[in-house]
Amino acid sequence: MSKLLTVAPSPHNYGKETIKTLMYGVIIALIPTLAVSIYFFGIGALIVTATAIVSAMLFEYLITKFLLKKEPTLSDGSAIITGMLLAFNVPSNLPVWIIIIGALVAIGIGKMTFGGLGNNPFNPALVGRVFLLVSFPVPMTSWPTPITARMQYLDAVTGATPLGILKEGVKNGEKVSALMDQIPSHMQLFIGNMGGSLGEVAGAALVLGLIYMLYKKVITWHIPGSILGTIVIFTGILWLINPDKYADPLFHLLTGGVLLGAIFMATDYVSSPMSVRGQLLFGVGIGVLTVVIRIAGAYPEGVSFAILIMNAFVPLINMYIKPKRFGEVIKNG
Amino acid sequence: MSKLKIFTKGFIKENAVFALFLGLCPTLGTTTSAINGFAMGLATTFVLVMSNIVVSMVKNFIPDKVRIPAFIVIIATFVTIVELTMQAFVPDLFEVLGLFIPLIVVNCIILGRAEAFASKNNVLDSSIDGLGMGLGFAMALTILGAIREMLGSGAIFGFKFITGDGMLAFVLAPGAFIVLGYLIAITQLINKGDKKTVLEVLSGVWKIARSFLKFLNFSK
Amino acid sequence: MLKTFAKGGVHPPENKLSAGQIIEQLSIPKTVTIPISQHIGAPATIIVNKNDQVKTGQVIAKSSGFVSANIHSSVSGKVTKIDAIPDSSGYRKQSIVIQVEGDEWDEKIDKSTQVKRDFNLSSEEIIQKIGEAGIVGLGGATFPSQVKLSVPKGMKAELLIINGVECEPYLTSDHRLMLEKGEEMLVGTKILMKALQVEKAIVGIENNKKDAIEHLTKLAKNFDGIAIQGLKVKYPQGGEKQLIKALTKREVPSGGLPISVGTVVHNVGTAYAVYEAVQKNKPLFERVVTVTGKSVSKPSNFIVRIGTSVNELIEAAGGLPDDTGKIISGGPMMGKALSNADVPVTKGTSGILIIPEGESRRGKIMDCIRCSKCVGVCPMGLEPFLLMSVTERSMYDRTEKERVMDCIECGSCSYTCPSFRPLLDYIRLGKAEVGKIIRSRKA
Amino acid sequence: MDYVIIIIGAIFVNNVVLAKFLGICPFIGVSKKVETAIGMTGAVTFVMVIATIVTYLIQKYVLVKFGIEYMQTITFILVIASLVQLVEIILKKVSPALFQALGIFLPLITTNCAVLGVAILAVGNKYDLLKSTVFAIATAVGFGLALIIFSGLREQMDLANIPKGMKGVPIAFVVAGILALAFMGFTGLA
Amino acid sequence: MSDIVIYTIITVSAIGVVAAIILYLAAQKFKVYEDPRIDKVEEALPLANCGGCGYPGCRNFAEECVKADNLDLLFCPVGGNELMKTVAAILEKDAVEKAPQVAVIRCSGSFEHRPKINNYDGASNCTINAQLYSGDTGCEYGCLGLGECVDACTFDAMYMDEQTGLPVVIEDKCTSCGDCVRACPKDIIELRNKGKKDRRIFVSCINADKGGVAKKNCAVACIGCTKCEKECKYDAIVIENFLAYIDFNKCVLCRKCAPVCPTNAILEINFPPKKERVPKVEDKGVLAEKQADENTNLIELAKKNNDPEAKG
Amino acid sequence: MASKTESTLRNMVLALLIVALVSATSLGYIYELTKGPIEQAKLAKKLAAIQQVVPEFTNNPNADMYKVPSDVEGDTLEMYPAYNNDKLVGTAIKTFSDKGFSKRIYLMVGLLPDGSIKNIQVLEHAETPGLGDKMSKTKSDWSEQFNGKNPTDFSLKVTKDGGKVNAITAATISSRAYADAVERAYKTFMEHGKK
Amino acid sequence: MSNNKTIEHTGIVKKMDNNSIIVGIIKNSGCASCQAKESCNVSDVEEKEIEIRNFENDFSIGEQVKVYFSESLGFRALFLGYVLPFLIVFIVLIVLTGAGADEGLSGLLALGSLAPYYLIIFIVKNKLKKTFSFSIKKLIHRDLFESIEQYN
Ligand SMILES: Cc1cc2nc3c(=O)[nH]c(=O)nc-3n(C[C@H](O)[C@H](O)[C@H](O)COP(=O)(O)O)c2cc1C
Ligand SMILES: Cc1cc2nc3c(=O)[nH]c(=O)nc-3n(C[C@H](O)[C@H](O)[C@H](O)COP(=O)(O)O)c2cc1C
Ligand SMILES: Cc1cc2nc3c(=O)[nH]c(=O)nc-3n(C[C@H](O)[C@H](O)[C@H](O)COP(=O)(O)O)c2cc1C
Ligand SMILES: Cc1cc2nc3c(=O)[nH]c(=O)nc-3n(C[C@H](O)[C@H](O)[C@H](O)CO)c2cc1C
Ligand code: SF4
Ligand code: SF4
Ligand code: SF4
Ligand code: SF4
Ligand code: FES
Repeated sequence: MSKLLTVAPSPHNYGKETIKTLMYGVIIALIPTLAVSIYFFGIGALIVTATAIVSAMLFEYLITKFLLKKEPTLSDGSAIITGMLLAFNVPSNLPVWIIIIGALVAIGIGKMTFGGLGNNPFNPALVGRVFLLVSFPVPMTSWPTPITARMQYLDAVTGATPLGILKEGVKNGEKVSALMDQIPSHMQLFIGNMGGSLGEVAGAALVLGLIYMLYKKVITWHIPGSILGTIVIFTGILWLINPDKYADPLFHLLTGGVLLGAIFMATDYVSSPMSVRGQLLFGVGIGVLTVVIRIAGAYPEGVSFAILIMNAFVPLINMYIKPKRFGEVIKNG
Repeated sequence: MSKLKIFTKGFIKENAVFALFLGLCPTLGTTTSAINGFAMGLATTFVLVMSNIVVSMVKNFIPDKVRIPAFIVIIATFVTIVELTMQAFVPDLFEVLGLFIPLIVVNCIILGRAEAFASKNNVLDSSIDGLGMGLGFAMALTILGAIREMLGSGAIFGFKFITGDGMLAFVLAPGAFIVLGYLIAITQLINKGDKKTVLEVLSGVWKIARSFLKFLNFSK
Repeated sequence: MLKTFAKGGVHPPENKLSAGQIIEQLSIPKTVTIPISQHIGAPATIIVNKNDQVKTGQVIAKSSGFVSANIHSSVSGKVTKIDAIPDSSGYRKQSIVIQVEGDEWDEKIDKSTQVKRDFNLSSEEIIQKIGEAGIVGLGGATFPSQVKLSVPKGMKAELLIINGVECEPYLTSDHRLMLEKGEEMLVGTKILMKALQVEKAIVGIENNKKDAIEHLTKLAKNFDGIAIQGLKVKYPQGGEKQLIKALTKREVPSGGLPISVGTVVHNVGTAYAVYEAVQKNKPLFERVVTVTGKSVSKPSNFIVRIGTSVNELIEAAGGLPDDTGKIISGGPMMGKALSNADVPVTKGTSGILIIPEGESRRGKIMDCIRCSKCVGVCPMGLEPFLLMSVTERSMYDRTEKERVMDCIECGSCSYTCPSFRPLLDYIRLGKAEVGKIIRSRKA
Repeated sequence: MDYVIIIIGAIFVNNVVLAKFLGICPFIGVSKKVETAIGMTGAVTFVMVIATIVTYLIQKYVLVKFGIEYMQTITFILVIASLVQLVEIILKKVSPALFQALGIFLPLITTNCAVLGVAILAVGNKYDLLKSTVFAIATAVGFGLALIIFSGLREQMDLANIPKGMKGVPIAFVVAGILALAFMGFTGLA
Repeated sequence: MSDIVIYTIITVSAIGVVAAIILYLAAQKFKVYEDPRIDKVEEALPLANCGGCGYPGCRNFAEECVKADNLDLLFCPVGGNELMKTVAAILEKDAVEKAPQVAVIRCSGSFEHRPKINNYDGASNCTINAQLYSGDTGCEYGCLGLGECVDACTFDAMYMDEQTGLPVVIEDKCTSCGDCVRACPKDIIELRNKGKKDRRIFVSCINADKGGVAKKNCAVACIGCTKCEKECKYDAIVIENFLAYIDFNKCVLCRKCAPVCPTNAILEINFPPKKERVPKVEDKGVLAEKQADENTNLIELAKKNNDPEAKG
Repeated sequence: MASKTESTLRNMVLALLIVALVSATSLGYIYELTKGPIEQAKLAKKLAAIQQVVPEFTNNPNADMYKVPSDVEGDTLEMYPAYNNDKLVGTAIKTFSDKGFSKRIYLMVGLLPDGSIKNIQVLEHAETPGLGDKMSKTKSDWSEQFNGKNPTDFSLKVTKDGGKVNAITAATISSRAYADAVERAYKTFMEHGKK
Repeated sequence: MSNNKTIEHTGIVKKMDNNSIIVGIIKNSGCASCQAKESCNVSDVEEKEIEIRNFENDFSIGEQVKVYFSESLGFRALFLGYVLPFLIVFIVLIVLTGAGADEGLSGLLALGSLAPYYLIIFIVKNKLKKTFSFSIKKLIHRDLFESIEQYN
């Protein structure tokens, strides 16, 4: 025999899914959202997304090469997702240098400090996003108005987000029904015609992405399902109790980053629990925290924080909520 | 151990903050700016030196078994002196450092150092040790403060070098933890004597920065 | 209505290339090499000497303990060598080499092909006959069958399960056996039922073998108490715990045996071997082996004498393809890769699979991305990623606590991992180390 | 309502560890295992409550009465240091078995910044006795919450491929930083 | 004296004394008497906490040293004899002298001498490989080359030589802690006396196959020809299972055996070269030192090997 | 260490007593020494703030301080009248607001006798650095917009709420609180404070 | 959710008699070899002795063993040692202040309520002794290495 046989422990059969196929699956699922946000926010969306992706990839490459001295891991696509999601979580008029700082924090602190893909306990894009939010509150909370601001970048016309209007209004004692007049209709919200981070507005496109990822088995329904379910139930109860003070559940679903967070950010494998029951609990936690922060906190929107906080609970969830073991029920019996 | 060695070991090898991980509360709590960190460091140094001196002076008269309470009293006395003096002469600073001044007492370092060093050595060694440890502590706090101030408000020792704000996160709690984390990583590398790795890391950072700048130029 | 087990499992491409190939008798080779340890348990004790003349079916090594099995000569001829010869693992194992001279069978064996349905033996007699015939589980574990049939005191078997699942991709030997020797197999099942003193038996067959299900359903009408049950295609349904779960909804408790839920599982091949042993006095010296692979020119199913070199099987199936990367004894999920093809077929060899170069290497191993896919597919509800990483760090206490010993080594986790982590490799290491710890604790 | 604000404030918004920087040493030092962290939380709660009550009484009935508030530091530290020891002595006397069980379960805690800090803060906030106690409890719970989350994270990171230089304490601080960042989401709750 | 001062004195004294009594009681109750010598011994120890001494950490070893009646059974391989002498001096006990040891690799089957007969494609871990099968060469006994020993060494005293595929011990760094010995599933590594002037002779092979088989699979295998056994005047060499073993306690380093070995399986380390001899298998220990000095890259390589990340 | 004191109970109590006595005595005296300076420092700070916000005066406003109950129950405002040669030139009012982002903020508001604002100083606040803390003069000149305005025509509400105060960007809450404190000072002064 | 979680410590057998073994626990956590151990007042640096009453194997003095203690028992100890007394103090405090008692008095009484509590503990001392029992196992090779790792 001229060629040598290969010997390895079983199994000798490998599935077709690889990190790459999964990551590119997510990227494909994100494309409709990108398209919609470019439609609404124009060049701003384009510049911000491109900057975020390029700088995230660049930092990942440089850090793996010069600091970790590992083989570059760029091709797996995870840095692209981090860049894209970071961009989707900021307003479309954010100056380039702030985005670069965000990407550096996301990749440098949020991901590579822990050893790169698979080792970070927190969602890198959110680490970057929240860091920016805390560090640069002014630019991070001025939201370009959709369509109007299409051809503008730094000088974009800004307005408030629906959640911002709601929070401010309720604080001043106005009724929700009155405030709703200042806010586009639910249908408009679903399409994405509202102020907000460039990727979070496009509800319809996000749902499309969800369907794609579920179909491709990139993710399962448990995390998004439990988050959205919890938010609907929680806000629904509040709404039934006092519709003057609390907005309806659909409003809460469609505004802010709930859909983006539930579909793309909470589902990040690395920072979410392993067992199905754990994932459900994780989702419930995110849902509850989101609503609590929205209703009672200083920030009008709480999804990012909720996900990060629940990321911190993931090890505990993994430790105490194990998958149901085969043969466990009749132990000793 | 030579006097010099006693003095210098507190700076890197046995730096209270970076190597021993002690006295972390004031380290994080008071370093919103270089000057605050420095002041806190000095206050601590004062208490450290004075209490070391006194402790090593009286150690022979204190029965072993009441050593700890006696030391606590001595240290707390000096802390109170610092408190009163600061209130009288630098009230603004006192307000900023606030709660952390009384906490000097607990600062694990002092108790620890008093136990570990002063009770065993002569007065001179003890005071040198206290000075070394204290200044090492002050150095750590100043460095941390300077970095946080630089990143957080674009200033150093109060001199602003950028217009506008810096990255607020560094002034707030998260930045304190993160910066300290990286500083400890660097000290650990140095302490392991792995000079090459340190150089590698630094040159790695430099290379990253350079490539990045190059990239920016290129993209322009 | 298709049943299946509840949790986990994967569905690799089935590739049952040789499903339509009738079982052929492979010609008797010139020499055979018969290892004395072809089963789980103590190796058998050699009872022949060099230069002895032996007949086909003659005992050449005797069971050496409770968990052990007789070994019979698979050919007639002269013992030329008794020595340690490398087996498929490369390690040397005691084996008996026999030079073939003719094919003279032991007198007691009934060589007729007539199906003999009636038997009139007591449970003990059956078990003894099975023991003498050296029958071991042919489903892969090669556990001496008479041990499984001797139900421990205080326990009672209620149900016999015949495992016709053949969930491994590529393999078709059980499938063909059910089609071609269905009646004999069912008689064997009846014998096993008698041995276990149970009234009921279920033959579980995956739905990708519809012809076998139909065929056996028809035949089973003539056999009281035997039911045929179709199952949804899902690997590792053939694992006995999964099969029991699928058929009875009972879960074998962690650390327990099937008998603790009142069942005993036997492979269809075993049932057939039992038929031959009891009705025809024919010990286990040949078995059905599938030779297959995408680039194999003639995927086939052969009846092969134990001890035949794998090389000869491959030749008979059209020779070794040029692009061979791996030769596997068994299926792609649980089989063993051979370091060379000059090793004998043993009682446990259910198939020879040839994998082309292009498919024989794993992908580049990356860090675990915690995608939890391995957790999702593990039929035992374990967390393979965790088992691997604690084993990697030699935290065996933790490995034990995470119930590494429950792993059935099905390989679903390694199969599914997008990071190509060698999960099962490490889990096996963990099992071995934890096993040692448990043993030393008992000692 | 006051109590709710005190509780939420001390647990989430102004978490002792993540926002107030108190008790960092045990936070970094005793957070390697979740079980220990849980135990630590129980013990800290007890110590903090007892210490707060005692220091409150001393502040009100001794220091203020005699006009020597400036002696706060020295008296508090002495009281707290001896109190913790006293509890241990009593425990050892009344039930050696219980003492042993606790000993193997937990490292002994003596004073740390958090205990003294809470005592001083409670006085500084001009709370009455009950509020001080509630404040102490909430602070301890906040401490425990941070500690338990953190120990979970650290246990998980023991199984990750953290780069060499960052292993151990450095990565712990980075995690604490991100945790603090996440906790900023609670800003404004109370 | 003003009131304030008086109040101060009274309160502080009162609280102070009460506290002192409590703390005193506490100290009395809790303080297990710790022999100050424990600290002293500990200070002298390398504090590597490697466990080579058989105790979980250096401190425990120190305690044990203080407790034990004599130091016969206690030995810190890292610090070696010198350290044990220091410890003995601190404790005023006698130290037993132990010959310094070093780890040696008893396999010379480099890629060149021992061809591969298949490719291993499993996890990069020697034990896993050994569990699966005998390895990717014909020799059932030889080194698998996956570096588990290198990973096990806490002193960075080993690296994998990429040219030969065998681990190399860096003599100066090796502390004879034995971690590698325990790690190797094939029992290839042995701790041997360092020998006078660090010179030593050993059979770098553990192949117990018959000569022909062994030779077929590896050019430098010991074939059990008994030539060395006959050559040795000191009965230091025994042959069992076609394999020679040199007892380092009996060997006097006369070097007679090495030249007679037909397969060059006997390695001589740190001897001055004999001129008349044909060049042998490169002496690994020496090679290691040479390379360690000249070419730090190798050390880096070893480090990389040590790094779980780098290996994936 | 030959002469180490032994650990007998008598020695111990004695040693501690001595340590405690020495420490207490010295602290007592140091306290006495620093007491004066501490109070002076506090006073100086207050006076400095007053000086900043009212026109030049000749009296001692601290001594002339009087308290006026505010609209918040139980809380009073301190009024420091500034007289220049017995003529009231302005009043510094220590006022507060609870509407801030975190904790109560204290301002020293200087009102001229007609109620128009002379100048304002922040005494105490705990607003977020970089956001709310821009209200203090050292951080930005945002607060200049109040100087010289008379609340009768300068509505002390942020523009968002229909007033005239331009809020600090992204810190409307702090701005509101600031305005609220100023308004409290103004109202109290107009209703009860004039003297 | 594994319900058989245990806390383990490595120790050395110090004393033995017919029905009990005293094991010295090698320092908690990593303290023994920590460079800051002397300066540290957080974790104890003292040796603990533990009495074990149920055991099967033979042990000899000086032998390294592993002491096991079930986690749930640990939590029970925690409850009795710290949580319950804290609750008592807190409840007494609430009741007394609620009843309008003077702060000083209620504070003192709340603290004082610990006295009867400890008295009760003292009375049920022997019962506790039975509850909080440790089990002991021989230290096997691998465990040894694992405990070393804990220190690194
Ligand atoms: C993952 C896994 C898959 C298996 N697949 C099959 C199979 O497809 N067919 C089969 O007969 N036995 C299979 N087995 C073996 C069975 O578990 C069981 O050992 C066998 O059916 C018992 O019968 P025997 O003793 O007659 O071999 C499998 C085992 C495992 C662990
Ligand atoms: C130590 C041992 C004892 C066993 N004892 C019995 C037994 O008493 N009864 C039984 O039915 N099977 C017994 N088995 C067989 C197993 O249940 C199982 O059928 C065998 O390991 C093959 O199953 P598999 O192919 O699914 O792995 C035993 C197995 C082992 C390893
Ligand atoms: C961490 C954090 C700190 C903040 N600090 C302040 C502050 O000090 N003052 C303030 O007015 N708003 C502060 N805010 C912002 C408010 O929550 C609120 O968003 C803002 O005041 C209203 O927005 P606007 O001023 O842009 O209308 C803070 C927000 C966060 C998240
Ligand atoms: C379903 C899915 C969701 C992801 N979501 C995120 C995300 O929210 N943020 C991010 O930085 N990376 C995300 N990634 C990419 C990658 O997992 C992430 O960068 C890792 O956390 C890096 O270790 C996602 C990947 C997948 C497959
Ligand atoms: S852990 Fe074991 S049982 Fe689970 S999937 Fe992996 S190999 Fe199969
Ligand atoms: S399938 Fe692989 S990558 Fe995913 S969790 Fe399991 S081991 Fe990790
Ligand atoms: S080479 Fe082996 S014996 Fe030497 S230090 Fe390394 S592990 Fe220890
Ligand atoms: S010597 Fe042993 S452990 Fe080291 S690489 Fe070779 S086989 Fe592996
Ligand atoms: S300095 Fe605060 S706990 Fe140590």
